[in-house]
Amino acid sequence: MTVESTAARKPRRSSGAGTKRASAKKTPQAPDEPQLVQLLTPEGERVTHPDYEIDLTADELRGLYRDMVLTRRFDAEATSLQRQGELGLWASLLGQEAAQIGSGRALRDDDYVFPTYREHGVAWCRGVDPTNLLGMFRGVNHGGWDPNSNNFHLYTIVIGSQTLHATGYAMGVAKDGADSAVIAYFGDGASSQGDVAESFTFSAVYNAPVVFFCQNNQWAISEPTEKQMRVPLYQRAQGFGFPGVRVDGNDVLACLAVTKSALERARRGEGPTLVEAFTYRMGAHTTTDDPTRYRADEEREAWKAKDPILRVRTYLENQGLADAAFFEETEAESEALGKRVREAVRSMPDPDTMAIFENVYADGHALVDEERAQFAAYRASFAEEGK
Amino acid sequence: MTVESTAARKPRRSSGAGTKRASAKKTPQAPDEPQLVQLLTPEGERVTHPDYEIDLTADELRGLYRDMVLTRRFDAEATSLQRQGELGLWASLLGQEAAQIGSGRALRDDDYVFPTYREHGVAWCRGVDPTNLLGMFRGVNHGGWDPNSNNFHLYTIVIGSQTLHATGYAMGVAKDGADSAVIAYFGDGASSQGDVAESFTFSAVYNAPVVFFCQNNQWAISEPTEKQMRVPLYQRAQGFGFPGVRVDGNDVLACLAVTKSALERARRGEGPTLVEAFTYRMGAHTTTDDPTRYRADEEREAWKAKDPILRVRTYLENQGLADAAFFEETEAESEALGKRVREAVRSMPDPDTMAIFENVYADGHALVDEERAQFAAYRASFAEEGK
Amino acid sequence: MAVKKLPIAKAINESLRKALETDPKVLVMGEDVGQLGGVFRVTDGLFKDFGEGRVIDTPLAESGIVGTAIGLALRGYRPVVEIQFDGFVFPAYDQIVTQLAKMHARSLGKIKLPVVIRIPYGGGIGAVEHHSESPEALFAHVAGLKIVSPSDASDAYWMLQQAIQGDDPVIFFEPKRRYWDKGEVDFDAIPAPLHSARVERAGTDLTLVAYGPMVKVCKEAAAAAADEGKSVEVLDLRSMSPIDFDTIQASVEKTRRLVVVHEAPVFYGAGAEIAARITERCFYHLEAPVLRVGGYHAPYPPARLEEEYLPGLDRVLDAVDRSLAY
Amino acid sequence: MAVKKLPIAKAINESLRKALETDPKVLVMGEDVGQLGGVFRVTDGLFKDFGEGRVIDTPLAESGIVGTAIGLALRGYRPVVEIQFDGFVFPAYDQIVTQLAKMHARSLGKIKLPVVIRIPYGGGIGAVEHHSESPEALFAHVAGLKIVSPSDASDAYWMLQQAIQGDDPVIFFEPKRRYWDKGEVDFDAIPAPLHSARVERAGTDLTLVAYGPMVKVCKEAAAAAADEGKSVEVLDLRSMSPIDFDTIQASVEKTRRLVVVHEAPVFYGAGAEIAARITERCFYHLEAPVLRVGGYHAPYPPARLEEEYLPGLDRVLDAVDRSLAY
Ligand SMILES: Cc1ncc(C[n+]2csc(CCOP(=O)(O)OP(=O)(O)O)c2C)c(N)n1
Ligand SMILES: Cc1ncc(C[n+]2csc(CCOP(=O)(O)OP(=O)(O)O)c2C)c(N)n1
Ligand SMILES: [Mg+2]
Ligand SMILES: [Mg+2]
Repeated sequence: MTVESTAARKPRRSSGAGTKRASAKKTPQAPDEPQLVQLLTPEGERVTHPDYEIDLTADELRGLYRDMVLTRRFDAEATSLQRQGELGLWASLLGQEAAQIGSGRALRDDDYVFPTYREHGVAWCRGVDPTNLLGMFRGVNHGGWDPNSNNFHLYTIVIGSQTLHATGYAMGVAKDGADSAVIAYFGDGASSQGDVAESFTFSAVYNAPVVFFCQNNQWAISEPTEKQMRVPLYQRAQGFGFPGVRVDGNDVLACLAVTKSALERARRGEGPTLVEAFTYRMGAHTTTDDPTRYRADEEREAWKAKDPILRVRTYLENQGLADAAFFEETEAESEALGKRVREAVRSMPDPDTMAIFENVYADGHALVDEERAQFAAYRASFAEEGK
Repeated sequence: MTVESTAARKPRRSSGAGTKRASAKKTPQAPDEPQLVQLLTPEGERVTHPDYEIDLTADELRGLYRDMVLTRRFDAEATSLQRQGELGLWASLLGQEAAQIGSGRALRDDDYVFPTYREHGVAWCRGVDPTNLLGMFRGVNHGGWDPNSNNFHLYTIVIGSQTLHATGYAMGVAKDGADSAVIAYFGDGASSQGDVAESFTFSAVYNAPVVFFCQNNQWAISEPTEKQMRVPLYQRAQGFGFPGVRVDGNDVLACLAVTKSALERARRGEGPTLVEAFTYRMGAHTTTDDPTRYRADEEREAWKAKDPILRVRTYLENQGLADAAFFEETEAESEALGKRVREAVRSMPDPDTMAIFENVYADGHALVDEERAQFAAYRASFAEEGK
Repeated sequence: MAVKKLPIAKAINESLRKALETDPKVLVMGEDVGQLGGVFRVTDGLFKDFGEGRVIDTPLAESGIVGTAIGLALRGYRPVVEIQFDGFVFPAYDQIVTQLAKMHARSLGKIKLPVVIRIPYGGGIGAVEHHSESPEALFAHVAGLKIVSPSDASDAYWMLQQAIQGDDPVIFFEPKRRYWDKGEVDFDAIPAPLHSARVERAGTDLTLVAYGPMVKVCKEAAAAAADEGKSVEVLDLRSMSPIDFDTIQASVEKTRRLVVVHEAPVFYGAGAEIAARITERCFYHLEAPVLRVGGYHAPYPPARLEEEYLPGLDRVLDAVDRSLAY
Repeated sequence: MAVKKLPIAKAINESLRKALETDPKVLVMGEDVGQLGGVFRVTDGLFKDFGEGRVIDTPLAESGIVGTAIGLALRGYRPVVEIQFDGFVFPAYDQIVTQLAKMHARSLGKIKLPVVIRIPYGGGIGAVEHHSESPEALFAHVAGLKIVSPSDASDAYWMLQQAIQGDDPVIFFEPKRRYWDKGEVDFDAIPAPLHSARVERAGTDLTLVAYGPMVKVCKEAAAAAADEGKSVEVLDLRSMSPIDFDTIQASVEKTRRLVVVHEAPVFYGAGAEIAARITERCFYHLEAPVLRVGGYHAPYPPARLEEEYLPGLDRVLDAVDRSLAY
């Protein structure tokens, strides 16, 4: 079963909008209609695609595998740290490793990333220390890293907003005459937000070098994609004047190839591309969510068979590109990562109380100064009483 | 020259987005790509279109002509009343008569209209007394008619907002099991607003019986359509899962036929349609605008040759469907309308001052009551002083 | 039915159920309000019992939610909209302040828009950014809207009934950290007018005014003050627009001292309006300036700092002491 | 250059020109700001002289304008955004209050967003709906933003220079009905701090505080009062966030009476914040409650009623008399 055939959760309109319903193998494609791009099947079989080819060394392939394994391990650790009360909340990326590592590894250092709140795998690719991601979920800050150190913007919680920031940033890149590109992540639910449509308009009009990377994980909390759209999302792009492509989001090779191609298009000054990575949120929306209230186990099981990591492992093994030692090493490395993260979180200090008043303004504000002083005096009065 | 060929103000991308650049006669059309629908050429020649046919009696044809002439006359009167200081502002529809009368006459009484601030011709079709439209431009009210008397909502000034109201209303129509339809007017500039995209999403997801009627008059104040979009607007619809069609907005027959077809589609429960009426704003944006600052006279002249009224007159004359008496009568009628409007405006009373405090709430609000009383007392104190 | 003890969230659920049962024009709409029953389970069971025609899971777009609710109201429906969290109402701000608030006036009274917008608001639940804000002043400044917030289960039930029955748009702020606090709801009661304040505890030395989540804190503060021999009167404001100034005035004429408490930032907050107007009304009665306790002029801090940021018992008592010291 | 007499609109134009000349990172963006030079011609000539790379006509989408300005600022640019009219800022409200205002704090100071949002505001020009509003309180309540409004040409020039040079987001409210009022601009001056209030006219009996378009009305009122032997001090607030309470306090300690005047609705307006805080600071000095003169709790009325709606000379003098009568 292809990824696409599962996608058709309900019958779509058969009008000129041109949706396709079943396996690409069965339905002849209209010439201008993008296929679901796949380069590695769920069974670990390497297939080709006329528009998206990629030639990776064994090292690179193992690298992608390692990235995904470590990201999953980190994510699992965070989920368990939340259960232990060390984090207030966690938004798991389970199931979306290929979409994130594939797109993340397509980036150059000088490219810039605008994530949502779930791009832990992309953060990993950018070299953001995973423990830094945990600050906001623990409640010690609202964003614990310097965006400019790794060209990885802070997580954005208000849905869709970051797509406009990415577009503006990309407009600036073009103004500077740089050949960097920008990537904006968002979800299937986010596609309904006016801001996302406005970012499509601005990026099209200014021909901004930005890639819109939608992880369609089938759910926006409890709402399936039918509540957000009537036809597959990638098709939205062409109505704004730029190409859209749907890629198997559980196929790290395809995600890498498609994103790379879109980034290169941006660098060449040809403007934005929408990439829809067709994937699945294997876990709950966040640790406070209970998906049993709204979705069937069978759906999850069907997607389990398309696991993004397993297929790469099968491929590496079948092709003899990695030996047992490599898998053991990766396993050990991932255990070490888990341990490091656990320890780092447990020893993460609470912020200083006076931080409430810090960084509200860059150049200061009289009222903040006044309130800071009053608050300090108020706290000092308790300290005195306590004496 | 077709309408379409003029439209291509700058070279478009030739990618899969599928724009067409020149006359439909020259370029073979892809099967699923809507043509610019035209049924009456600028020269008054009746042509056919496979998807949109319409069979009108001589009476009906003369009626459309009369509607356009009277609407234009009313509009001219309003412009001159503004110059005389009787109105604070006027937004002229000059050049857009066919788009408005064609779409307006496609409606049934039980359909509901959500206009922008320029739909004077549609208001005319709905039976709204034209003098009622002038209240807000004179500054005596913000909307001088009862929307439910003619199923014609108040003018909406904040760009794009009304498309969501129309969508919600249409959702209600569907809930009621009625077979009415709803039409939302908006401009080319408005297409950039997030609200418009959200109305596309909501109407698609709920399959709401709404027609989105965009008058692409080429300009949003001083900004040409290239500042709002990269490919023709009608193409946007298919990315949201419903059809879009571009119609010659200066062809009243085509506008009527295309709108009727879209309304019927809505009634049949097939959901929304986007109609892009390709037309031109012959006048200034409003009476405060000075288009010489941003556009060339030649452009306006080229569009003058495509006048929506003239082509119908030519057709009526050539086909012998109307005699001199009819044209004289219409002329006289339009003079009478001008006179009536002039007199009505000049004798339009200023609102009572206390109206400031009226209708702020339906069920009242203590503060409004308090401020009303204080204000009344304050004014009374002057009256006393005056004694 | 008569009287039942319910958590606030359940009282709201019952009130929505009652409204859906009573009036076929009432709709419940928002993100995740259907199948899931809302992220706080406030709409739990309604989708099952009333179906997707009445309890509507919407696309993820707040402007679209409020804008289509306006359209539905124009068609004769009475939508009760849920905004998932306080910090997510702003994409809908334009539709709320320029359309929802003003359409009745714009139409010279021809159009009524009985839309209720429910917003779980305030902090104290250890959440990430945007999930703990108190934006009520940003709505109360706008004519055409009515702004209310219940503090207990009975008010949650009845005030929502009244809000839905009224013909004006109402922003209904729900104190999310009190969702699980239980209280008695008398389903046969005749409720007080929606926009009246209520004396929660009588006192003679000073008046505390609060609403929503801070009413509980103020009652605790009054109890603590009583132990020290100070008689503090506590008013539950209940409505931030309109404000029942008469009830506050009557109290202050008696106690001669007023402290206003809210979670929202003090600067340009509800406390400012109350202070200004009560000072005008009670100029010769006040023995001390009206003091305000509330949020600082800073974004709502990360969860580990919220206990220090939120006005708690000590900060309220500190203000009481400062006022009494005049 | 030295000193020139200019209308406010032209002073802003010169200030933008200067900023574009001085700093290559400064951008001007908004609807119709390019070719047309803005609907008020405030950006006249800039497109011609600096080109479309610096003076950017944007799509018709306010959230998009502010959202992309934030992105440009993240890339190191300093966008000066125009919102065409006060009533059209609300589609951008979410980007302003949740992103622009909070990103500096969210990033623990790593990110700076030097974005200036220019908004022609207020009434008095006989316009249709949404073109005459005064929404400043809706922004001043939000931490992370700075809110200012000049009342004359010199301030228009210099305050905009300062706003652009600062590293915080600033909402720059321009008194549109005063755009054509001329005043001297000294291009070599050393301007007062951006957030300081200024004594416009000294007096001893009562203090009038106003900003933007109402400063002129208050100065006229003070002159009229002087004819009746009342010595009224007029302060131009200039900044609504932060507010220079020290200067107001100093004045009120002298005059013992305060009236605050603005076009915006009184309810939850800037006057409330000033009244509350000054009453706290000057409790024993005030001989009368702080009085407020401003808009009513009603949508801005149609043009033919605006003269009655807007606070004018008579209403200001009425408040002066009421205050003095205490
Ligand atoms: C403006 C806004 N509205 C609502 C929310 C609450 N919320 C958080 S995540 C989410 C669903 C997002 O779905 P999607 O875009 O598909 O991303 P995913 O979580 O599946 O990665 C919602 C409704 C929010 N964060 N912002
Ligand atoms: C939200 C908003 N922003 C800006 C404006 C100011 N404005 C009024 S009309 C207009 C241009 C509208 O262009 P278009 O949608 O093409 O309609 P047209 O006027 O051409 O009929 C603008 C920018 C507004 N009314 N609302
Ligand atoms: Mg999703
Ligand atoms: Mg237009």
